[in-house]
Amino acid sequence: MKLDGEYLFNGPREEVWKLVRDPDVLATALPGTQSLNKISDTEFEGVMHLKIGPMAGDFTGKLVVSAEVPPESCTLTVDGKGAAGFAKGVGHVQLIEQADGKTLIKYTGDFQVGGKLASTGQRMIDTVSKSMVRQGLEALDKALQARVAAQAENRPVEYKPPTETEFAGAVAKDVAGGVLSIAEVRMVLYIVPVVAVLILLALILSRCGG
Amino acid sequence: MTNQFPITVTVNGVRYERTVEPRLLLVDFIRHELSLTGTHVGCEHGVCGTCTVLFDGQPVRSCLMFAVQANGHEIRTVEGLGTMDKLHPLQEAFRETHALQCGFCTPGFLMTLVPFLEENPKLSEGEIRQALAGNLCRCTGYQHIIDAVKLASDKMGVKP
Amino acid sequence: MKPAPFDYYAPTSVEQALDHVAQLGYDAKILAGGQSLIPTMNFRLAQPSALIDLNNIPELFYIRPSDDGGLLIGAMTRQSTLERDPLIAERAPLVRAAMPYIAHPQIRTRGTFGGSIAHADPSAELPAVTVALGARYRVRNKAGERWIAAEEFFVSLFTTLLQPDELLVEIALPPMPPRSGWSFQEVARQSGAYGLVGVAARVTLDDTPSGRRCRQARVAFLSAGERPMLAQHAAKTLIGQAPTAEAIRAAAEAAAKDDVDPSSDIHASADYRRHLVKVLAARALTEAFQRANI
Amino acid sequence: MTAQYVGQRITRNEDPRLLTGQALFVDDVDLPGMLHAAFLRSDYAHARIKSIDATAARSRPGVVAVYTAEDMGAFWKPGPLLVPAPHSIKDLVFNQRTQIPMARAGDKVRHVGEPMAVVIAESRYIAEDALADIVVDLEPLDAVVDLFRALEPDAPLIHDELGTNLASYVLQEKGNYEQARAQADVVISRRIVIDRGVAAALENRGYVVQWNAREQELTMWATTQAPIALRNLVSATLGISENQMRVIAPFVGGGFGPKIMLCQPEEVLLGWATMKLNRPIKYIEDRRENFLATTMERGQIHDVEIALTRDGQILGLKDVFIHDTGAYNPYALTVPLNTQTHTMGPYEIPNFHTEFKVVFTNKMIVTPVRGAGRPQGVFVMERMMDLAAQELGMNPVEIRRKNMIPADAFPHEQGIIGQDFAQLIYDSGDYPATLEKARQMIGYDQFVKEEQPRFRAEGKHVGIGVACFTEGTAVGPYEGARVTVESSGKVSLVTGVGTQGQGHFTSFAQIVADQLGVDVRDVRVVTGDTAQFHWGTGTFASRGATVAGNAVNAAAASVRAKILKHASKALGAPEKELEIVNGQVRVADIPEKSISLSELALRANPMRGSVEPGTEPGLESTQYFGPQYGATAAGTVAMIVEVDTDTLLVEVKRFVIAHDCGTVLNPLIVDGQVHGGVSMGIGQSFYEQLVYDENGQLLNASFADYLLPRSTDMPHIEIGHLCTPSPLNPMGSKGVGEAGAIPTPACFVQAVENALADYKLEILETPLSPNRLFELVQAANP
Repeated sequence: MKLDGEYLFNGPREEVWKLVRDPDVLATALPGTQSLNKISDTEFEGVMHLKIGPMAGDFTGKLVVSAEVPPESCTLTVDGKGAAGFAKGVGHVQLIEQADGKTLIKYTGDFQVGGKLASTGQRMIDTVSKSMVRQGLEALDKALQARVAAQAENRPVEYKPPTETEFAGAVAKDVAGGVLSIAEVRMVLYIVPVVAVLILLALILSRCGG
Repeated sequence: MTNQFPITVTVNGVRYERTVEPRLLLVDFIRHELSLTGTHVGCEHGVCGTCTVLFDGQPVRSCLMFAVQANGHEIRTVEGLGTMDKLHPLQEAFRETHALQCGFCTPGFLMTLVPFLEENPKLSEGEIRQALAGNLCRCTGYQHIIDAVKLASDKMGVKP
Repeated sequence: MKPAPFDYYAPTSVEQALDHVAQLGYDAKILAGGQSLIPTMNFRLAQPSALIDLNNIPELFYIRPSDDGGLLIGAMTRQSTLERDPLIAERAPLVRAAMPYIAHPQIRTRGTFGGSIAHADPSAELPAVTVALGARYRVRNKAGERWIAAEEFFVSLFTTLLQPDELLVEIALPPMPPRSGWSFQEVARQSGAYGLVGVAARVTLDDTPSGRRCRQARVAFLSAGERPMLAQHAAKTLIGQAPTAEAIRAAAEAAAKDDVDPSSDIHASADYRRHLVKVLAARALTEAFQRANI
Repeated sequence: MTAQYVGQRITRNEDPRLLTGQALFVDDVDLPGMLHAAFLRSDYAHARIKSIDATAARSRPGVVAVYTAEDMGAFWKPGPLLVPAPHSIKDLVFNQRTQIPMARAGDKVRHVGEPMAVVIAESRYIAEDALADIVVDLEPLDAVVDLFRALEPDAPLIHDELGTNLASYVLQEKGNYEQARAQADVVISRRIVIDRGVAAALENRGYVVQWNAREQELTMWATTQAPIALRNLVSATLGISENQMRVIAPFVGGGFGPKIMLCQPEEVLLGWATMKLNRPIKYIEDRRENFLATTMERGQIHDVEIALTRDGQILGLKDVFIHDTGAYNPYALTVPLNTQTHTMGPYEIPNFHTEFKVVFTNKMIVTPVRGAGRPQGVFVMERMMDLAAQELGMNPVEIRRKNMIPADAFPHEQGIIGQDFAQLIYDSGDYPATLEKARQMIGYDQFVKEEQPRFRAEGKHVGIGVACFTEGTAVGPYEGARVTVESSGKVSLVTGVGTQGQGHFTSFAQIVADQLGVDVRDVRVVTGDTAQFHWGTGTFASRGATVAGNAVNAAAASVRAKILKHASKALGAPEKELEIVNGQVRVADIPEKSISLSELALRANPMRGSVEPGTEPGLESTQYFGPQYGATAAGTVAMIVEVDTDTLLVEVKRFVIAHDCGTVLNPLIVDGQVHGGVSMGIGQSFYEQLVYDENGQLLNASFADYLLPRSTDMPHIEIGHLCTPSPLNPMGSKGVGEAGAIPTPACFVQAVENALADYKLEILETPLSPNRLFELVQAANP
């Protein structure tokens, strides 16, 4: 399964990069994360409980960051296994500085899904991926702005990992053009392109054809 | 908590009291707890109609309900229609028109059709095909089943 | 294909149900009709630790006329009841029209109005129908209740604004304004199969001396995005226009171009779905305007 | 003998049991202390197993045992070859690789759904819980899915030691195609693709096994089409003697081919496990497993070329195709050979070059499914006929009629080796008659001249198609039957074939009832129990009614002879003056002079003292029948379809089939067989297609995504019966079971093309779908 696209962030590339490579961000970025161990600067392993609609399940995921060219690009290899099946994927993220202090992110991914997910989840996989990446990237943009704002006032940004519902809900309201809610402020730090890809995988991993 | 629930279910007019685990599917309860094996299992995801039974008089997929949900309700299965020596008019019609081959899906068709025929005495072929659309048959191509429904509606006549 | 173990709760009142929901939170699932949830559990793609079964709560089963001439419908009202109910046929013909497209009779015997809404499957009929009708949902938690408009309720695939401590208890359908028409159209590969694309439309004409023009057009698509897609661009092109074939074609094209975001799966490519959106939008608007004109 | 029953529309003896839910299916078997099995199956299409750790699963409460390949020790062995390769074909290549019970550590899984472990527990629910406890460490490998990719030098190897993914190669030639081509006015070549589907019997596979330690006997209730063969092969695998094992195929919920597959992992493992645990075990496959782990069919790509004269005479045909056998090939060449031998169909083709390669892929094993290779051959041939008709501006009916084997040319040698490994010979038939009948039934000329133009004028896209086919049926080797008149006067009939809805309980009873002058309801038929009949092959290739039916006929005839012999003595009248009516043997002219069958049955079982030397007791006979070669049935289908060019949905408005299966035993049952075949054909035209991704994952393993035709998808089928009796068996019958499935996709595609004539489509594949039609229309009309 292919996944390509780009998105324009309202913030400087260095800030975006920090987000991408901030392990704390990663550690709290995955909804339902039960454990996330940093094996090395570029390797993470975790157990997650993932849920969308009626579908839910635990799975172990592994993320490897490679071919880093700070602050321009990196390659992400993701590998997840669960009772519902497995998913493997490679995603390439590229950050391109724009004239107006904005940053264009280009991402390309290639994923394979197996087990029950593949054999009964067809009807939704494409929708899920699109939806998650869109939500992830839109949230990231806000995360970025909030981070910039927080630094300006040099205060730490508080957050606690929100629930899937809060996450989705917040994004939705944002899409509907609403003002930032508590849930969104909590979210502020917590979506990055890596995460968009991981959540995408995670959710695919917990998908089915209900 | 002990994950067992006492239930009372009336099947084909007989009252059964059993204790079940909540996850026990209604069709497994009917087949294996009550030994009424005329109701068959075809897909366990609610698409084939083989496990259709009447729940409070209406057709349901018994693979998409839990036995515990049947507590206090009335169920009718194929065993509640005619007997081998005295077939229900619909069963007779199935036999006379050769509306069954392997016969595995047949009880599901019968239970779908019984309330349908009772509600709709006179039917067009289109209506019949629609009424059967929730039951899969791999042997007959449905043609003789449709003949059977027409014949049965004559046999059963107009409802009082 | 047997479900994993779970704890089972069968509240007999909404109050009790809300207590369970509040206690059990995330890992519990609400069991309404169960016609989507139970197959998922049989495949073991869903393994909720607990089920809260709403089937024993009489106060959730009803269809009532509302004072404004619309309808109030209890969340547990069966689809088979909607299909047969004279009030529905009279006051919400669009709901009635969509019923035969929902799976098969045996499924509609159990499937519920509220369950279909809360499940938020973008290929389901009732979410799109309620969006087209401008329905509102009454949602309760222990603290109280709130109303959510159908068009804001659906977030994405299987995701709604319902919070984990909340329960959808009622659907309110507004009355059909005078000179309104409706239509439901769906293309599925076979009877009862998931709609490749479907559309629910409700249009209202005004009565100006210059002849009847479109005052309002609410067109919602299923299987055309990650949620029921309300066609705003299509509506814009119609408002104030006479419902000519011309105007309808323009609206259908606008819908296909700007109002949907279809996905590809093994049954239909995004392109094919977009094409169907155009075809069905035109068919639905044509029929709806005809009905409005009578 | 009077034909009171044979040929009549007799309602079925088995129906009351089936209609009242009293018929026993395998899942209805319930034994004291019965355990339940669930299989851990591979999520990967291709992977090397490093280790399997079942410790946690074994310790789960309610789990009795968990077995992996390692536990099987010496019992672990690949399955037997079920059909030999036809070595009568010269230069044939055949690399045998049969399925294994479970992959051992270090070995590989080769398709999604291949078993890796089995859990045996107190309930199926617990067994499935325990599957999640098993930890498998494996190394995923690249999968081979594409048929051409399989043969590329750098393709991953499915059976490493083989050094290639080529399973077989076969070339057969009749005449000299190249010469024919040189003389042709028109040569047309195309690539044609036929995709995979499943049989989807509504009853999934299932087994109940019980080892009786005291008797040292193994009983297996199985959803099988071939109980005797299953008994023979599994007992051999388990190292017990055949008479220690009893296979019972009770009522079976549809077969359609895959239930002929034998020595499947589940069968061997369950038999082995019940002997080990000394407790009965039930395993019922679920629907998802049925998609992943029950054999399936179709899946060929043909590069075909036809050479004709300007006036539409076929000079030659060249067909080079590649056939997908999946991960293993226990059925050898049965399917592609059938394709090869049905490509020429009813046509006279002087020069025929047919060549195929069979490839291993990382998909489920391919074995026959209703049609068994025939639909592929017919689809290819009929497509080429249509293209030729277009090219030459001929009417599709005309070009077919012109090339048909005439009715006076039988028996007709086809010049290639057939599915029973001997020269393929068409025994009898009248092909032009079936074409003519179908043409008249559908009103072909009138439709084309009057109706179609009218529809076009209304902007409707309505099209017509006609397709002809032959069906090789009733192949050997043999079947047997035992007929006994009991002292009650009732008759018992036992045969070795299994039955899955074909009405054998009735059609066989009709034969016996006519021979013995008894009521058809008084003939009790037993099939599918190896304890009751020892010899036989199975129900497949549309052979049951003909091969077993003729054995039944022979046994009944020999019992009739015994009856007359005893009666003549008892009544003091010559045999030729006797007749059997309503269970009484009487002298034709003096009806009151009679004796009942029950009385004769008693006398035929002599008491002490009254035994004459050489007396064979009982009014009983066991006879066998094996045809010299298979009888060839034939027919023509025609259909009218309407295509909605906005939605690309297709409605079949009319469907007719003119069919010739020789002598018909029971028209009611034959009609049912035809209807069922057609519905599978409609499915494989527009609904049923297995979709694999490039990693060998099956993407539609449920009835929600794999669509079987429903009542609303099926047309009313009009059947025209023709009858040219087969000279190959005394009853003159031929098979009919697969007829409807064979020509239907070819006819459907032709009709759709015809409906969309103004779009200039050329459809070279099946199955279609609305989405695929949309793509084709877009491509043809950018």
